[in-house]
Amino acid sequence: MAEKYVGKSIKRNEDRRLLTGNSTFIDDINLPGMLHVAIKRSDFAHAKINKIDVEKAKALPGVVAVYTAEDLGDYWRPGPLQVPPPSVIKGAIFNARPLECIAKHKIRFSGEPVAVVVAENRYIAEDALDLIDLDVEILPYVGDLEKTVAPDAPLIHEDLESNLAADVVQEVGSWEKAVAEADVVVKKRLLVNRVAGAALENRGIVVNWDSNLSLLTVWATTQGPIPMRNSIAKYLGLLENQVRLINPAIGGGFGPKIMSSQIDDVVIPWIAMKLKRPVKWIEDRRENFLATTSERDQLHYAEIALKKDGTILGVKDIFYHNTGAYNPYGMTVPLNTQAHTVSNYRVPNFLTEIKMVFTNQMVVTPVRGAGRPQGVFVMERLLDAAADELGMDKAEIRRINLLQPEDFPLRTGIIGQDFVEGVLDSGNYPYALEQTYEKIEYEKFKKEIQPKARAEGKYKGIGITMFTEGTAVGPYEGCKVLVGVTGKVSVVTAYSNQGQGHYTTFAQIAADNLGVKVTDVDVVTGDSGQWSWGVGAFASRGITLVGTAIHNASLKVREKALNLASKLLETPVDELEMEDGVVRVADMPEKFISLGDLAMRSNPTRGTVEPGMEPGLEAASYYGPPHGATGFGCLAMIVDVDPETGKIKIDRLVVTDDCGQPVNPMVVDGQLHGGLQMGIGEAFYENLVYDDYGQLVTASFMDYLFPQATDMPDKFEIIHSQTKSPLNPLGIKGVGEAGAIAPPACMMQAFEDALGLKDMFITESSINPSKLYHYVQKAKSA
Amino acid sequence: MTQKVKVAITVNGTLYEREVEPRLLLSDFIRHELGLKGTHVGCEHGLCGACTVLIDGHTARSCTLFTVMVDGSDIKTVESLGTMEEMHPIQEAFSEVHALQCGFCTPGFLMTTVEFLEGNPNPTAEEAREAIDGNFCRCTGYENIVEAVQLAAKKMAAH
Amino acid sequence: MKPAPFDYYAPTSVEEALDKLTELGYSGKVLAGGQSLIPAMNFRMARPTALVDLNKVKELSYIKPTADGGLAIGTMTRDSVVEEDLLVSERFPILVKTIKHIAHKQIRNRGTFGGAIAHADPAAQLPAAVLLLDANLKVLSKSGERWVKAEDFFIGPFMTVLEPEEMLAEVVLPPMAPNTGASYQQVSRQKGGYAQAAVISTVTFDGSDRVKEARVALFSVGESALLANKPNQVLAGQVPTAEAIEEVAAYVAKNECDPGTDIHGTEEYRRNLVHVLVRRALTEAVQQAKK
Amino acid sequence: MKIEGTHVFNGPREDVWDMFYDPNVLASALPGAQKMEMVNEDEFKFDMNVRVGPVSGAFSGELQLENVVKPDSLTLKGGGKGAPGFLNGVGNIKFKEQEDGTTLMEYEGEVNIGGALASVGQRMIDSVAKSMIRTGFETLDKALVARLAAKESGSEVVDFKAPTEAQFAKEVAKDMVKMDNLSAETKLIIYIVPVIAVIILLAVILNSCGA
Repeated sequence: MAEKYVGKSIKRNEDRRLLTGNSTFIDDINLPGMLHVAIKRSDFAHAKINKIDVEKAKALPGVVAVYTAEDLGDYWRPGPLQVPPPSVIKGAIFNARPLECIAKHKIRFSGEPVAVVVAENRYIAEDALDLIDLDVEILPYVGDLEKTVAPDAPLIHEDLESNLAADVVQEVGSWEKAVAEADVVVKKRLLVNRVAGAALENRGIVVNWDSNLSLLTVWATTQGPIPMRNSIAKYLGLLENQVRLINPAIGGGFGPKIMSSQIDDVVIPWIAMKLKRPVKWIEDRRENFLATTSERDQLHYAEIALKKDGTILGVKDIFYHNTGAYNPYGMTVPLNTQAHTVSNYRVPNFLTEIKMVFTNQMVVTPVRGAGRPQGVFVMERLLDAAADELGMDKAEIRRINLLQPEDFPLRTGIIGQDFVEGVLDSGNYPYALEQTYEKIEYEKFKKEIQPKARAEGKYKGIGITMFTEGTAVGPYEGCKVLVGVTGKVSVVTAYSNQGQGHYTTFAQIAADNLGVKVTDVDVVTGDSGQWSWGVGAFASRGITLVGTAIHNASLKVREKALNLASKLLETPVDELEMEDGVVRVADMPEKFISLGDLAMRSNPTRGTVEPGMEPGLEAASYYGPPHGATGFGCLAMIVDVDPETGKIKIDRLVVTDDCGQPVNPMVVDGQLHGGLQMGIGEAFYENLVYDDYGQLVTASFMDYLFPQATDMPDKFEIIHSQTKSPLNPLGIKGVGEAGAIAPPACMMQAFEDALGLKDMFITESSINPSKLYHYVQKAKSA
Repeated sequence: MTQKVKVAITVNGTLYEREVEPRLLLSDFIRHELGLKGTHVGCEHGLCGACTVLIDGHTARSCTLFTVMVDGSDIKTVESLGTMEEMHPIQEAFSEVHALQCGFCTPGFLMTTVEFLEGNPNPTAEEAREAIDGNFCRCTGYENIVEAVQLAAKKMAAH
Repeated sequence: MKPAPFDYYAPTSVEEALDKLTELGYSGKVLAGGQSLIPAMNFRMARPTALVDLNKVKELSYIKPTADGGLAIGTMTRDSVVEEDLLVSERFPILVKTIKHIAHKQIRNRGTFGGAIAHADPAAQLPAAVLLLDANLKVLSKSGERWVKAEDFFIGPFMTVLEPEEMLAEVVLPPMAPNTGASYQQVSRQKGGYAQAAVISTVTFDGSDRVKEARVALFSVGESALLANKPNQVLAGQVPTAEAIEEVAAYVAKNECDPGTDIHGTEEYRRNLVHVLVRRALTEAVQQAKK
Repeated sequence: MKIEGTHVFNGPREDVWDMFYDPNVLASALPGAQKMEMVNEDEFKFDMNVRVGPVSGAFSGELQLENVVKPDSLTLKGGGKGAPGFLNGVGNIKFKEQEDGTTLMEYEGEVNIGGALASVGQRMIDSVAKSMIRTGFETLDKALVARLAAKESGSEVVDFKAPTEAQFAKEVAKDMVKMDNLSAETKLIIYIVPVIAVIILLAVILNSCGA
């Protein structure tokens, strides 16, 4: 029996081309006669446009064209609304205001596009930006999450009565009842900061219009190639097959690259058709900070009701969610927050309300974590506050409230981002807690290490937090698997890859079912010319949805190959085995036929294909789960704090994660590493900050602090727990966002533990040495 | 009339003589004038390190240099290391321990590692971590890159 | 993020360079390592009309011992060359330590010693280092040379006494006195990042257990790098007790720096840092000197 | 950003107020001003070419003057726009006579800075603003001393230099002398500008450099 690949750590198929500079990223695409675009962006956060004077810019040698919203004529229109509102939730209010690709009448955030310059090269295009004169009437800026919905607040969308973008209430049980029965109710006002996806590669698009073939070829860094292809086709009045959308190699996504209603996606294809020349736009880093979407930014009024013994009776969480100037991505993020708030614990009564508000800031759409970290931050902080109140140990209060293995599957009663009621499919939360607790030597730390360190004047603290990660939501993904005449296997999907290792993990699944070497499986992602059905890379769903589709499709191909071989070898199927690239008769090694020959024979040039037989060793398959598969874990950290300077060091980090059956454990670890890095970044380094006038003051890596190697712990100590998902044949769950969820909650708990000040409680998900210093001063003076 | 300046620059062993605008960034010269796309651009203000190349044997950010400033220099980019068929030991090491994911930042890390290992052929994990501190990676959390740098050192010693 | 156009000149000699600078006057600007200027130009914040590139003026790049045991460093000497120079590490170990805190290697390989001083960034290491080491700066113009003491050179953020037709040509470091210990203390949010506060200090003993001179340079906490006076006033001629050092540190934090509040830290926090770092710096320098 | 502060001028209020009418004073404190023209009695346009350290930029702007109560107080509204960004500000200035014969100047203003100036230039704003305001007042003090001395001796006002960019000061002085036809308010504004707006403008431009 040949070795199986699924479950094994193997080197990635894609590494060689990436390591040798042979991958083609968006800016590596150069076409003859290609023009270059630069975008004029508003410096103002909120303003009425009087006039945009582009004449000087047009006159600059090398400038081919300059366009404003006026020049787009009827082509200018808001939208598309990428994600619809959750109609299934009773009483939900949602005021849809999709993105305006380019500002026409008014400007709603600083960085919003107002004009597009097309020139012979990027340098000239940027010279022309300086020559565009934007005449506006400045309007008052609205940025505060609470004040923006005050009755007297200036309106961002004048046709609405207020800046309320959405309001969704969900309740399980009765919060009132919980309070009535409670011994204690703890209340906290908790702030979650705003972070950028900050992929190392910025966004970009290259478009070529072939008027002879009536074929528009689009290379784009999108995480959702098919929806973007469809929206471009609709906008330009083309058929789907007249638009070929190709993902080049993509230098990281992390969420924001899912957006496909921004100026580049909508206007640049139009320009390429209008000018009949290839057009390229490459976003620069400042633009990426100013105008590519980002996430988090919530304000929570949270309460938890408990019995004296620490048993949770209920949780209430009313929160403001900043959606920025528009809400093109529906309610994905705040619904994820609602779905993840209590999900590790037995909480009989849970009341949660989203108040989504418009502000004069860049639009909010998912960034790795996508609402989950907010919910987990709120719940874990509430538990810490409750533990302090009740004089309980932080691990203990979690232990006694965790869901137990027999509770699964569990209907949560909360509608999630996929518009279905959440079901926790499987899990073993106590295992995750205890494994982590043991590995980090929680008790030893508390009893020996911490006191000893303190005696030496060192301030060390421990934090331990739980998290769940709802993954692998619908609607569906699909693929096509083909055994080629060379015997090599082709797997084609429209899923988008940004470094997750799909060229290897997808290949591992196909290779196992078809008995070929993993290096003989070629994976194509994100090319609508080769496979044109799919949704996109979000919600940690790739390996589960596409992987399952590949599993099913490759089994169909296997069956076809065996049936054909059975005829050709005149042997019943159950006496055949398929491995090493051939189908052979069991215990008759010399009697075999190679997959390549079978593929050739599967498309006969004469004779007839019998009824019931399909030509070709090819099959397509789709997979759509009824609901998501929920991963989970426990994160613990030991930190060292210098109370004089607020400087910190992470001495140890232990995480137990359960993503069901790992396809490639090495890749799973890689996903956890990256997620943890972003979570640590959010907690102590990264922060998008707007000033009192709506100016983003962190639009460079000078002020937006990207986590560096020396900011990370020496080792991410990972424990794998495996609770297979009952939802799919391989038992897989996603893991892409797991690492990014718990670090803020875990680190704040650890800082407090290190400093050991009775009245110190950190109420924000992101702090820095200065803030830490002030928390200490405040607690000391209290 | 835009000023053009004659430059003669050796890149990966080949001498290129070109006339360039004084403001042309070295990163754009390498990528778009010479078509060596392995050098990537991530921030254009000298912080992320994706555009790191070797100039006369020393690492530098090619996005914060004008091409004219390195006239007469000898430049090495990622293309000067291994090929698809035969990778450089550093590249092998990065693949073996999964030190890259999207791979966009990777060429910068590789060039930084080349210079570092020349000065320190047998680094500790701590030294390796400090050496790569000036290169940003969003995917890996750096742990595997630190390991790769140490593994590369062993491989090169064995060569 | 592409720079605006500019006129470019690449002189190969100091004489040529000075001619150009004189001719260009205020429209001219010296291009040294470019590691601060070019990012500013890529953001189109800096738009010099003309650049005089000194990278081809080889005669400006050198490290020479001076007869008295000090050093003369040419303005175009790369930071990493100074960092790795044996003579520098032998005569001014504190300078090596200081340079290691400048950004990262890739930047130090291009950044120049004189460039950083002439740029006069209040958050930069080298202006503070030349203040601490009481350096003499050689300033050239067509009309000849003049020497400026480091403490007279910086007049504000990014502002020096250099006139447009002048260039900083050489930095001369007088020898370190015997029985001198030194310390570098910095708190920045990340390694290689801008300091929230930083202190470089030297303490020289008179051969006995008494301090001859205590020098403390601060940066990132005022309009420019600055020298604190109190440490020497209090410690000179005294046995440097922990109490005395603590008193000095508190005084400097309160009266001899002027940090501001920004998104990374408040004034109160950064004054506290000065207090802590001055204490740590003097304490370490004293211990070192005693060795 | 908000700015506020006080400064004590070592002289009587009328002299302080009058001082602002002197183009030489202006010249020394408004480096880079290229032209300042009156649109109407209380509205003015200015062009200036700011260059400090490695950073430079051309700015054009407008200023409005409101409720001038000579020699007591006035309000300034103004804004500048240039390729690196924009600036809008409001400033209130009060002059108070003190018993010891000195004059207390109270100023408070709010300035909204936008564009690249704000988005990538945060790092330096504080130290530069402080430095600019400090040097601005140092200049003023020198000016006042010179003027009072001259008044005493009935001699010519001695020309003095700003602490930095002296060359500029001279050049601007020439332009300014040509502005005698301007109203007193114009000159008043022209001077107050550096103290409130231009100082901040410089500050912000300045703080943008370096990486």
